[in-house]
This record gives sequence, C-alpha cells and structure tokens, in this order.
Amino acid sequence: MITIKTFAQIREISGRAELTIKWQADMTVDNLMEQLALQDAAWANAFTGNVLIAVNKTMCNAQQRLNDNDEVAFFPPVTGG
Amino acid sequence: MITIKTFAQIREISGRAELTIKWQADMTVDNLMEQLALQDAAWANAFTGNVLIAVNKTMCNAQQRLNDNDEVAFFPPVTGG
Amino acid sequence: MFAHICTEDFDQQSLYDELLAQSQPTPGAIVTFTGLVRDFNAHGPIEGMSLEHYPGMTEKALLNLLEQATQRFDLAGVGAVHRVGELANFEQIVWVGCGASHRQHAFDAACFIMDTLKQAVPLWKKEYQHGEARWVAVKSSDEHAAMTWLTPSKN
Amino acid sequence: MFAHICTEDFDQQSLYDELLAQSQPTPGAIVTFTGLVRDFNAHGPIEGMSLEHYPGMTEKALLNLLEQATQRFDLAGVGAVHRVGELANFEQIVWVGCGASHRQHAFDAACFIMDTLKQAVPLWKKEYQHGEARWVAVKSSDEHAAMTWLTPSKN
Repeated sequence: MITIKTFAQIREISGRAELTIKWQADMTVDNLMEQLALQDAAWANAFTGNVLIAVNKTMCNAQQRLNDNDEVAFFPPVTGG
Repeated sequence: MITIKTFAQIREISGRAELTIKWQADMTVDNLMEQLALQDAAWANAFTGNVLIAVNKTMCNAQQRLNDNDEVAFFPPVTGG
Repeated sequence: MFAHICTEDFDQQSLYDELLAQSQPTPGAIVTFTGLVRDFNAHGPIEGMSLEHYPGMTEKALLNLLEQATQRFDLAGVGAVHRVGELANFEQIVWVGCGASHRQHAFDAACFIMDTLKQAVPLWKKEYQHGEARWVAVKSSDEHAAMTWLTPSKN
Repeated sequence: MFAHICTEDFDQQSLYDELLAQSQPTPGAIVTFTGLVRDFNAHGPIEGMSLEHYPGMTEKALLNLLEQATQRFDLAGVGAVHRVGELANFEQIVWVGCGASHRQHAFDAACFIMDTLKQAVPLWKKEYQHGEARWVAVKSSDEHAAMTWLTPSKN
C-alpha cells in the first residue's frame, strides 16, 4: 500500500486529505500522479499548479521510485515564517 | 569654572576623577590639557595614549573652545557591548 | 537543539531559558527573532489567519534547518517554535533563537533560519479577509529555493 | 524608545514587553540581541569584570544611537539596556531589541546598534584575571570609528 497525503490547496482541490492505493512494482511518483489524474478530474486540477512532493517526509522529485508502504505527500509551495 | 571628569585609565593615571579649574576667555580643550600637564606629571602621563574628549557630554576634538561652566571629560576608547 | 510546533502561545523568557540551558558552551551572544501576525496584506486589512502543517515532517524539516545552521555558523545552541492553527492579528507566530561565541554568527544564523524556514518547512498560511479565507501566495523566486534547501542530500 | 543603564540583572520578557508596548505601529518582526560576560579572554580564564560608565553621557550616547537606528532602518520601536558595575562570568551584560515591519530591517538595526555601541557609548570594561584587574584594550580599527559615530553633527 501507498499512503497519500495532501495539504493546503492540493487538499482542497483534490477533496482528499488522505487515501491509500495499491503499490505496484517499479512505480514512480510520476506514475502515481498520472493514475490519480486519470481516476478523477479533481486530482488533475490539483496537480495543475506548482506541486511539491515528499516521500516519507523527505522532499523529492516526481522521478522518485516508490517502495511498498511509502508515504507520499503532495502540497503547494510553503508560506510559513 | 570648568569641571573636569576622567574615566577608566585616564582617571587612574591622573589620580583625579573630578576637579574644577578657573575658566579663561578663549580657552580651548588643548590649552586646558597643556595647563594640566604642566601642573602635574600624572596628567602628562594620562594624556600620553589615545584620549577621547567630550564637552558637555558630546564628543569633540581638542580644538573645541570652552565656555564658562562647561564640563570637560577625558577618557580612553570605549569597550562596552 | 529544539523545534516545537504548537497551537498555544509561547513565552519569550521560557524559550530564552530553554535555549541557554541547552547551549554548549555558554554563548557570549544570543539573537532571537519573533514574528507576529500582521493585520494587513497587499489587498487591505485581514482578520487573522490559520496555519496548516504536515505533522511529523514540519518538525523534521525545522530540525534539519537548525542542524544546517549549527554547522554553518558554529552555534553553541539553537531553537525554533512555530505556531499552527488559528491565529489572531498581532499574535506571536514564530520564534527563532541562536547562541554563538561570535555576535555576527548568531545574527547570520537567525537570518538564515528565517529565510530558509519561509521556503523549506511545510507550513501554509490562509488569511481571513473580507469574509473569505485565502491561501497566501509565494513569490516565484522562493519556489525553487524551497527544493534547494530540502533536497535529500541536505539531510 | 528606551535606553537603560543599570546595575541589577534584567529580564528578557519584561524588555520584550516594554519594546512591544512602545512600538508604533505593532511590528511584524522583532529581533533581540543579548550579550553575556565570557569566562575567558586572549590570555586565559577570567573571573568576572567590572564596567565603568559616564553617568548622563552613557544614556545620551545610547539614545543617540537608537535614534540613528530608527531613522536609518525605519524601526517601529527600539530599546537597549547596558549593565554597569560588578559582573560575574555568564551574567547578562547588554540587551538590544528592534521592532520593524521588515524582518531584514530589524536584523540590520540590531547589528548596527551592537557594532556602534561597542565604539560610541562611554563604557569601559575591566577584567579580573590571575588576581589582577586589567582594562580591556580596543582594536585600533575601532578607535577612529568611535569618533565618526559620536561627532556632534550626528546629534
């Protein structure tokens, strides 16, 4: 299983704060995003802007290969401070 | 009258934290320092190093002309902070 | 080193004491930065904000920044606190404290942490204005900087 | 704006509160600097120090610096405290606080005040070491800077 978390605008536009999907061998973050966008137009909308990606709470890019039980997070650029 | 105050090394070397001397017309700080150095070798010693001058609590140089009742202070470079 | 994410307000003296107690050796110079919620943005007055974060990652990213600052500026101690949740205008939102032997190191480290915190720690502000809630936008120049500070090699 | 010269220790929270209460408008960014007495100098360990000042002029020179900082960095509020008299190792010796709308202004102003305070405010440190008391020497590069910051035209 892959756990997906979303924050801020990505959470609001996708309508899903958290969900799990089945892990597949050789899956990358890019594959995961394509799969979500095909399933639901809300995900395609959520991924339109600048999307930052973290896998297991470490920033990475969309080429990152996923292991089973990874946690993938999608969120917009941060605005703290 | 001119009130003279000294601080730190200048105070210790001159041996006088405060004293008053008679004011004279057209007197400058330079004149005052010469007069003190002639009166007492301790003052000459005190004025050997880098001496900063304040008149009425504002920094100035030795060419400063003095008015009656001025307060003149002599002290070494500062080391606060 | 400490990084707190909290919903309640924080106390200047307690954080200063915590920083000093953790510093080794005792620093000659301590610099603190405190940020308060402003009561306006580019579009006019606001009525407070809410802050969303990524539990677990926010603390990790903040500690990562403090670790980088410690190495880069030779700090004796460092700490940071960031509020999340609902915040009224003028409330304390962020605190950073740096202790060092050299005054300039403490100043530079606090600057560095604030600059990078605004780009590298998963926190998102939503401002209340004219009866609506709007996500705060980032300057485009900050977006790439975020990735730079958060690349795995920095861990 | 406040400049205190005191013999007793000071409290972080009280000074922060005093700064904020005096700031107009409420600043979004507050930077504080605190200096502690070190327990060593270039010649080895020291056993505390004493600080001499020029009553009346010290406060005036400090306020003069704070006024310069306010104008130069567009501060909403600024305050400073300097201890005088006998100080043990690790005691608080100096505090500077700056509030501004812009983070960088608050940082720059606090740096400026500390840099110039060390050159322009009549305070003299005497360190206790090996059973003797010795005046702290100034770097020659600082000596001329002192005159620059204190010339009457700056008042």
